[in-house]
Amino acid sequence: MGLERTEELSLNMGPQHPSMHGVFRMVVTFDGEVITKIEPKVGYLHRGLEKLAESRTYTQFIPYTDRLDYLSAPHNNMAYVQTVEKLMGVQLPERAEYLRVIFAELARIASHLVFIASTALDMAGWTAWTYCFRDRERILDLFEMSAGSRLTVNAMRIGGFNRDVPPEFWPALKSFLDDLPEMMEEYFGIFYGNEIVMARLKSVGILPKELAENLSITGPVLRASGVQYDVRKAEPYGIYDRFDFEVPVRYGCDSYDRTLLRLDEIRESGKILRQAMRDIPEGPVTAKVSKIIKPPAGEVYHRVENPKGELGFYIVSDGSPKPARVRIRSGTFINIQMLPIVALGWKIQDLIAIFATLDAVLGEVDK
Amino acid sequence: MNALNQLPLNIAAAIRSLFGDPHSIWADLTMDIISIILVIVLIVLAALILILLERKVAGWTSQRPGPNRLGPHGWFQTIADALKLMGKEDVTPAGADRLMFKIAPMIMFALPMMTLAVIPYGHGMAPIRLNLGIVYYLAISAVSTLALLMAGWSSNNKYSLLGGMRAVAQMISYEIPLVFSLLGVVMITQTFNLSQIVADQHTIPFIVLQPLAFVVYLIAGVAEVNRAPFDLVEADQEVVAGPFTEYTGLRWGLFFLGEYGNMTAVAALTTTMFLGGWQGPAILPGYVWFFLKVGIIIFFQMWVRWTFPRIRIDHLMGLAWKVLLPLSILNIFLTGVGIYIYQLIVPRIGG
Amino acid sequence: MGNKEILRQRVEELAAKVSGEVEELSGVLILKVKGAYLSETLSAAKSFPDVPCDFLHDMTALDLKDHFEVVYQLSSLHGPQRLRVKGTVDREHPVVNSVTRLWRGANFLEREAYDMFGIEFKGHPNLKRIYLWDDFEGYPLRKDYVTESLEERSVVLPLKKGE
Amino acid sequence: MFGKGLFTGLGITLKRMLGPNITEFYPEEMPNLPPRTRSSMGLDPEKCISCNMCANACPNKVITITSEKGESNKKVLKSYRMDVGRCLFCGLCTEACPTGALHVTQQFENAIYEADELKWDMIERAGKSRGRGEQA
Repeated sequence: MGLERTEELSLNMGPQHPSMHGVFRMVVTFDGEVITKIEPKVGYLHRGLEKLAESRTYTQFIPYTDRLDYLSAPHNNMAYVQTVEKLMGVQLPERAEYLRVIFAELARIASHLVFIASTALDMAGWTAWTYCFRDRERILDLFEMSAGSRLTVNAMRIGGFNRDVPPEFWPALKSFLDDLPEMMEEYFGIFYGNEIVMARLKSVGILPKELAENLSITGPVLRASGVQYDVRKAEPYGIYDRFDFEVPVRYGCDSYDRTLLRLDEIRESGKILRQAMRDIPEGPVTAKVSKIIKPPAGEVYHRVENPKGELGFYIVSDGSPKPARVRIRSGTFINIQMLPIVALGWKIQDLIAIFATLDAVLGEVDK
Repeated sequence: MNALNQLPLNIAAAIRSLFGDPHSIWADLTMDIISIILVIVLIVLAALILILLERKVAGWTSQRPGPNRLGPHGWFQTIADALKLMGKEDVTPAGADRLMFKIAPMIMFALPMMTLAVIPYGHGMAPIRLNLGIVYYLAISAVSTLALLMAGWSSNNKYSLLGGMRAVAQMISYEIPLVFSLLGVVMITQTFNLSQIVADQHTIPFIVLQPLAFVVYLIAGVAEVNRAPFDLVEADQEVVAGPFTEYTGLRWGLFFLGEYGNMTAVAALTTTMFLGGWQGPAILPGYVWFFLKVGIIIFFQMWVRWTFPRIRIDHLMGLAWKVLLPLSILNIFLTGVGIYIYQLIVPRIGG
Repeated sequence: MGNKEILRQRVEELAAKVSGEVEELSGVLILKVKGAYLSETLSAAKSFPDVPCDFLHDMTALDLKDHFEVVYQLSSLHGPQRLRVKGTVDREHPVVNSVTRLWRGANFLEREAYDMFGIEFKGHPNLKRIYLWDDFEGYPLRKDYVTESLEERSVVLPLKKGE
Repeated sequence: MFGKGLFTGLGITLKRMLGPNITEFYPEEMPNLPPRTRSSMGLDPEKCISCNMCANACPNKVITITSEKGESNKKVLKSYRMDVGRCLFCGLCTEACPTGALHVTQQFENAIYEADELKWDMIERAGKSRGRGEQA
């Protein structure tokens, strides 16, 4: 009896599959349960945002950016309005800059909470999922009371904010920050510290540093591969150069480090929030901008550190009230390319875990 | 209290006395039919209560009240769900192996019926008294894997097939430590008869003498009923619902009933083997003690399910082969040494 | 000499070699070359001594009515250098060389540019539409692509009785 | 030690199991939404001056207004329709309104059965909500 060859099985996972984070689809070829080939397919949520932008005015496109990475809408708002402001040369009032940092870091915490929740859920850790969503709710409440919406926040305008946050925002933010360490302890206890989780994530899905750089990976996935690179430090936008925070980095390159790095980032965001809360001055929140926004002809590429990766906006203006071209460089769309390379040779369960640690949001992947 | 304790036996005697000869073939047949009906009622009742309890526990762990719409605190929720399942269309996928597809849920439902029939629920209250009770139980409970494989294979669905194959791989690894962990008890009692084992625990439950075997059996038992963290067969994040993916309506409901029945059966056997079965302080009737202990084991299983994430399949096999199996063999060895010392010393000191 | 000056010097040397133009717009150096020189330019930029622009940040295309421009945003994870390389491509036969051999991450980006603008990347391992379905007609981000009107788009099929 | 994490997890879930639950019992207890919540739009027809600024601010052409010249050459609102099926609920229209006639409301139960009901007649809705004694 010679070596028997088993027949390969190609399985279509998604767009309707319990762990595909929306409508991602991949055609996976298995040998037994071992993956031999992955073909990612995206585009089921493609709405043509870049084309839509060309027929909207600069202000009218802001609500659409909410729909990019819908788990951290303020970041998308911020990236977009900062690009337009750079194009026009607008100087923001101090309070608006601080508020932007507060919104962005709150959104980062909220997004990472969803990440922990969904990673736990992809490994059937149901209860950890509900705990993270319970705490994320408090951030969404903060967004709701100040901007009027929970998910598609639409908080920022070109030239600042449309209105100041209400006075009850500050005590709520403070109590959230006070509870944050306790919450993180709970997540650690129920998810990170669990031996099953460690066994499933440690040294699974290794993304070496060189490969990560070659694949243009950004964000926490890159930092978990041992590259200490964060746009907030490397090329500070807004007033991020005023804050004292660390850029967490881990050298394990595996799924567990990618997961743990998010917890580190929540801690650092808490630090930034405390400083911003302490330093925020009184004053107006809107700069003087004309009602009809008409940037001069030119082009600007601006990027921010989104919780999922770097979010870049490349806006070309021809001097008319509508942009000639808006290019969105979304982090996870590029990060997702690592999946067919990294997950080869692992099993289905590892594939699910590796995909979860990528933290893909299909709104951003499909634009 | 004694009257309450003996109530089921007295009822049985009363029914028998309706016949001219209490031990005629007709009397025996009637009693057996009544016992079978009682076991079926037990499974259905257990499933109705356990499904709700599961959802309540899931709710409580995540700070929710659980189902709370239908009836007081949502206690009628499962009945509504069962009615809904009955109203659903019965779909057989194209290209399915029809016969196997239809038989699989029935097998799954029949198994807990057969296993629960040999459990002693009280003093003299085993529906069927078998001298080889444990062997019978183990043989029958292993068949559930066959039902899962049949369902997975016949559904003509790749996810189902993967789930079915996982069931087989999982069974091979946990079944051996499961059997070995029960051997210690058998060595002490020198019998396979479950009623006799319970009677032998009159002074001390075997969990005290066999703590290692108890832990091994508890872990392997969770694996046997395919519950989290060992629910690889129906891991919905990976293989959608495993073998159950293509099932609808009442057939799916039968799988569900069978699953909860199996869970009850494993808990019942744990109670019988390690927790002293129906033995307990006389403040409550024996059968109440029995179900209380079963309830505690089941609650523990639920608590574990809603806390832990799912283990990876190769880790499960590693755990079963490299940890549980050596532990259960060690347990057999220790039990043997213990019995030897006991036999060596006790007669000399005149015990 | 600061990082910026070195970069400027390198870019100008490179521009002379590939007959490109250098300009600076809001603090970023832009190197404009012909489409045919793109892969040569990019591989040279990737291995600039001292200031390697070795991280492909983004790649996209612009429709400038009479021609296309393929835009590469280069940066580095180990320094502040940033460079924008633009290659002009003929509108009728938009073909450039793929850079997937330099950066594997360009894979999806080039597929997206192909999907949206119809620019063909020679040497790409799997040049297929990425967002839109395979038999989609036209390239949506070209300026001459006609979108359907709002009325056409918002037709709601009426609900049938018994549905 | 192996197993420590497992027991920590069990401890946390047990603690939460015995602790209070945090569910909001929604249909019985209505949520108390902050006044900025953009759940739906409300119109105050008397305040509206038919300037069409909301329609221009809308990114998605949701709003259509018709008006006619009344006495003393002032525009009088005739109809105000919103095609909510396309609405992003971004609130840009309410920000553009110079008189505060169009505002956000916290009425979030907007589910309907037929697609046609997505075309809101704002004047009619204003009358209805006034009939219910709510803030117009």
